[in-house]
Amino acid sequence: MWSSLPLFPEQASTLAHQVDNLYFFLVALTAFFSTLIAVLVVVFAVKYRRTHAAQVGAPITGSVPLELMWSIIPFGIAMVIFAWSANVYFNMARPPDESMEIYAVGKRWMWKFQHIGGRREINELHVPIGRPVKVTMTSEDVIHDLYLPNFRVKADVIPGRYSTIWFEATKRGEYHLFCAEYCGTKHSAMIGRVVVMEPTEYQAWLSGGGGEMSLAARGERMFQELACHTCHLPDASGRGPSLQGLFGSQVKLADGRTVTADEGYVRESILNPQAKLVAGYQPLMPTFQGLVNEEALMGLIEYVKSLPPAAGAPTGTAPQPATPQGERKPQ
Amino acid sequence: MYYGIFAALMVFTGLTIGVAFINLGALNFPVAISIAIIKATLVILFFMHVWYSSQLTKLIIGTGLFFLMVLFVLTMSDYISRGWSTYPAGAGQSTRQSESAR
Amino acid sequence: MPAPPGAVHVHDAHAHHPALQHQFETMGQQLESATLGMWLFLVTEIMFFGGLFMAYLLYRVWYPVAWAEGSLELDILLGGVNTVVLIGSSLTMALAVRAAQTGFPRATVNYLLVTMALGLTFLVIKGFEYAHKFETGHVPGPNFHFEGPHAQQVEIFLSLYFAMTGLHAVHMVIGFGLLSVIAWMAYRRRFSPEWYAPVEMAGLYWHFVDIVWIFLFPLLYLVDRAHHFV
Amino acid sequence: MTTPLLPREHYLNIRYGILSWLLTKDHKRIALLYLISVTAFFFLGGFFAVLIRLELATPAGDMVSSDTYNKLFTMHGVIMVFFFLIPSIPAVLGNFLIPMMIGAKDLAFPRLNLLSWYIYMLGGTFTMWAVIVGGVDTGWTFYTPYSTAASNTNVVATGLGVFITGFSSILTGLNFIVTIHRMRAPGLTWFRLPLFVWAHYATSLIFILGTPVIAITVLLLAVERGLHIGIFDPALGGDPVLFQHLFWFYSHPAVYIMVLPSMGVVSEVVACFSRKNIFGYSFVAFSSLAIAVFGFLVWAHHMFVAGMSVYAAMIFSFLSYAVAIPSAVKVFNWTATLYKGSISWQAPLLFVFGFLGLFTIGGMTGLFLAALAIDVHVHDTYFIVAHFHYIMVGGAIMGYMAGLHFWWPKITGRMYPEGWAKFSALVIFIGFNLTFFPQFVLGYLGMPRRYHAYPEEFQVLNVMSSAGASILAVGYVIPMVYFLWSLRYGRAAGPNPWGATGLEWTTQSPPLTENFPMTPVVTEGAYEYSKREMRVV
Repeated sequence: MWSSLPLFPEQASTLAHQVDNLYFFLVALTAFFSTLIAVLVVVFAVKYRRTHAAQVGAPITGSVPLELMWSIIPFGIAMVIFAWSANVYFNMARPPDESMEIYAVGKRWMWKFQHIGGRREINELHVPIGRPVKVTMTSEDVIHDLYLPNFRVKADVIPGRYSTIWFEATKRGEYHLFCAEYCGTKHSAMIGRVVVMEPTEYQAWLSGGGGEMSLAARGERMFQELACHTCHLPDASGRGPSLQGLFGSQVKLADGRTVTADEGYVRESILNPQAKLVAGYQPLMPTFQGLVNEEALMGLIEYVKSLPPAAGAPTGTAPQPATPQGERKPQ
Repeated sequence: MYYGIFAALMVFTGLTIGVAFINLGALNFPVAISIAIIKATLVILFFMHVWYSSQLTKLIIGTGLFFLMVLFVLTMSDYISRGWSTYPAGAGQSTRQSESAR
Repeated sequence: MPAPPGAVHVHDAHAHHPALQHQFETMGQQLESATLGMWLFLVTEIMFFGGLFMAYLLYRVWYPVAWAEGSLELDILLGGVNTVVLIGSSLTMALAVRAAQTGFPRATVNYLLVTMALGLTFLVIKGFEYAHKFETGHVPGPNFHFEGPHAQQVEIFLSLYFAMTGLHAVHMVIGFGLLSVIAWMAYRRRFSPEWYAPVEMAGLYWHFVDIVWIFLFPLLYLVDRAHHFV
Repeated sequence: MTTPLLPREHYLNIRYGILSWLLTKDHKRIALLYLISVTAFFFLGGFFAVLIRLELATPAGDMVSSDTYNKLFTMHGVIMVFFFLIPSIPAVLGNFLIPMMIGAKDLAFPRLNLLSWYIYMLGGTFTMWAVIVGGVDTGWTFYTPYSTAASNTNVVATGLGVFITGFSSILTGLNFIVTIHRMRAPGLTWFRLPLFVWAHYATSLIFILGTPVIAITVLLLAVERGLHIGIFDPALGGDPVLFQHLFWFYSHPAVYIMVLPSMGVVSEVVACFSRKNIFGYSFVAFSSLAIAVFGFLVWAHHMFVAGMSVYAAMIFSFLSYAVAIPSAVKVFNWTATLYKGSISWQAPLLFVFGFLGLFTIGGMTGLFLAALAIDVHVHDTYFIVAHFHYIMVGGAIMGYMAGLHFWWPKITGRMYPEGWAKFSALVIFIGFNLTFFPQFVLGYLGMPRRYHAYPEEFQVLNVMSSAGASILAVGYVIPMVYFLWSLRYGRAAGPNPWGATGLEWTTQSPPLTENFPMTPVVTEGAYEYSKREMRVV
């Protein structure tokens, strides 16, 4: 019986114990204060119960020192919790530079994952132990939420933009993968599993996909098919800006602003090219909305990421060395 | 007195239209808003008699405007800081600067 | 403290004003309650429009260029005329309140009628603007049509334009109805210097609607017009 | 002590006939109209809750289809939040008591008060119509773009229902604020006001400042869905997260709309049944205002995983801790009030004891959710569900039950059966904990909310929860029965059965239409029990 009554989820990532330590602290705190109030209420209620009908209470109206005490002490405790939790949260929000990337698309009602090496899977996510994994996600329809309870991470998956989670699995096994943001009829069926493998197993699994092209290669093929390459020449002589070394660099826009070329920027520039027009170029590029889906966009982004900086920095962009945005890995 | 206020409102209306055709760069928006606030203040104080009203009325208007600002400022605090880097000082410095330059 | 010390019984306690409602002790208390209630209502109106202004603020920060393109689509002449008309109606409304307060019922009626006429003018002009938008296909929705590189964001701009001016126009219509009743009551000589609260309340409402327009006009029609083609 | 008799003439028997109720301007009769309507909505919402718990007794989605299940939890949420919790204490007890507590004949705007009931009913009709013609499945949060683009249920009708009902709240809040400012009896200064009135003043501020924002947001949602105007539409470059900001700007303070009035009830009941001055009156009073004000600064803690900026999340987390302090201050003050009191174990006090325990747990688990790192894990899981039920059911409804029992003699002139009331307090407390405590564990284990089917390892805890829900349901039916019974068979209560201070107890029960034979004059603070010679009349 008790074996079927779980009380605590398995810890399977490096973040899990950080979250759980704070959780245990708060549980202890809650137990302490709830017991304190309960005991006081019961003791007072019994000890000072009315013994004859005309009895009245003592003429006490309050005490400023007590009020200050029970305002300041809780506030102090609250600040400890705040600082502690903000610290852990910061760790959650910041993927390590050497993270391995995986792309995810949420769609009613399934999860589609793409590995950089080219393997694709649905409602299953294979990851290796001991390697930080960053999942870049978007949605094709409504808001979803990728939730990996045993890793203690989740983030909303929002149409029209990218959000990320990262984790480093620590334990072999299969874990739950949930959609945590209500998304309609089969919300509760939009689930799957995360399979955590030894790195060697993972490598074997990666190559077992039947010779799929890498994500960047798929992106490159798309780049050719959509004739992007006719304007975006590698040497900045085309009608569109060169994409060499673009990713992670600072881009000067026609309206004077400067933006960082991150995933969201590349995505927006394909779907809505004039939203952030690069300085020195004409608004000639048509929109590719409807021509590329979210998965193909991720291939294109991965392709753009894979382009090395050309010799002699191209116009408008200044490649940024060692920028944290360019978590390109030598894979 | 009402006619005087009306005249002032007309002057400011003319002003705001005129300014709209002059390129002040980033200043156009603040100028337009400031003129609108001045006009609204005139209407509130004189047409709506708040100048002569009780402290309570003023407090209520102040409360309303305060919470309107809470709505604007706290919501925008999210949007403005979305692009900010989460990396420690140094590594993400350039990103942060470019964001604040927007 | 049912009434502030200053507002001691104007009337003999036995000779209640006919407009004094049973729950109040004095006319002063009643008028103060009405004023307080009206201001609280206007605060809710501020927050009501506040949600729209919040959306406006966000998208203006995000899409300044589309905002400039969108505002060029609006007719600055009609918008300007409407601004003058509406501020004029605020003036006549203020004069109507003063006439009621000082006991000139005929002037009250006349000023109210002018206010209503100006309000109607505003709505008619607004109607022409809307009609023009329908003709050019600048109405957000499946049939939205806009030539330009930022068509989608301009659609958001025009959505907000319709939402904000539409909500404002609804308030104008309600105000018009309110003023019709007040004018009728004034015509029947229902108000006196002792009791003109409804005129004053309608006035506060009308001025508030005017203030909303004072913000809508520059934000929608004027903003960033100057540096569209930099 | 002689057995009191009902007074010959009171607000209930002064006029008869359906029209005398539907056209009444008496705040007490309007309160009863509200009482009947919110009770109906409560049992309807409760019925949906029972169906939800029945479905969740087994892991597979086998009792109803997933579409039906989605509609069930949506309608449970919409009805309970907008049509029961928000109007419950303010519109029933507040309406009935505020004029009496401040020695007034009525609210400042009686016609507006009646109008707000009609608006409430109109909004309710819209929502009920949406339920009858097929329901709505967006969740009570109406998140875009699901609600605007994907759902094919009656979102617009429900949205309009919520929109309309919002105006009812606004008018009630406006009425209360004006009444409290302008209608107090001679001598009743601000710091002599009962804390129930302070709590309602704070609540009304939220009504006034918050409700319009949800109104415009839901209206925009309906317009976006109906007329394809794009404000939150990501396909146009709009931001669905903006909807969440605007939604929670109201809907977080709305939590305080539910619990603040309940705190007001607790203050009255604790003082009365320990016959003692409330400990730290001004701290309790100002903490109500502080909760109302800070409550507006914390809304985005509902959005920590919604794609918000990391820095904004930290600001909102910090501010969320600030709002926890005034709540803690209140709990400590109520507990301290019991110290050296003359404590009488009557049913209203038992409900308040339940409130104190459950609200403490609910409040403390709020600290988990304000903690960014833990919120990431438990957001949108059953942990959240358990937390807000501890606040809304364990807090708000416990307080509502305490208040109903406490003032039932004043409202009807008759006593409820004390033994049954104590029994139901116990049943509700046990049933509640059995229902919702397992959900904390479920949530931390990772069971997401709004799941029609769930993995098998969660079943034991879910069965416990469903079993608790059936006990809880019985706990709510018992008072319904004995309250109705007491209307006819209850012993006549007399003007002041509890020996309570407060102006409402100085007049007959049930009161006259204009409450007091002559305007009372106040000479002392609200809870001068210890100065009194106790005489129960």
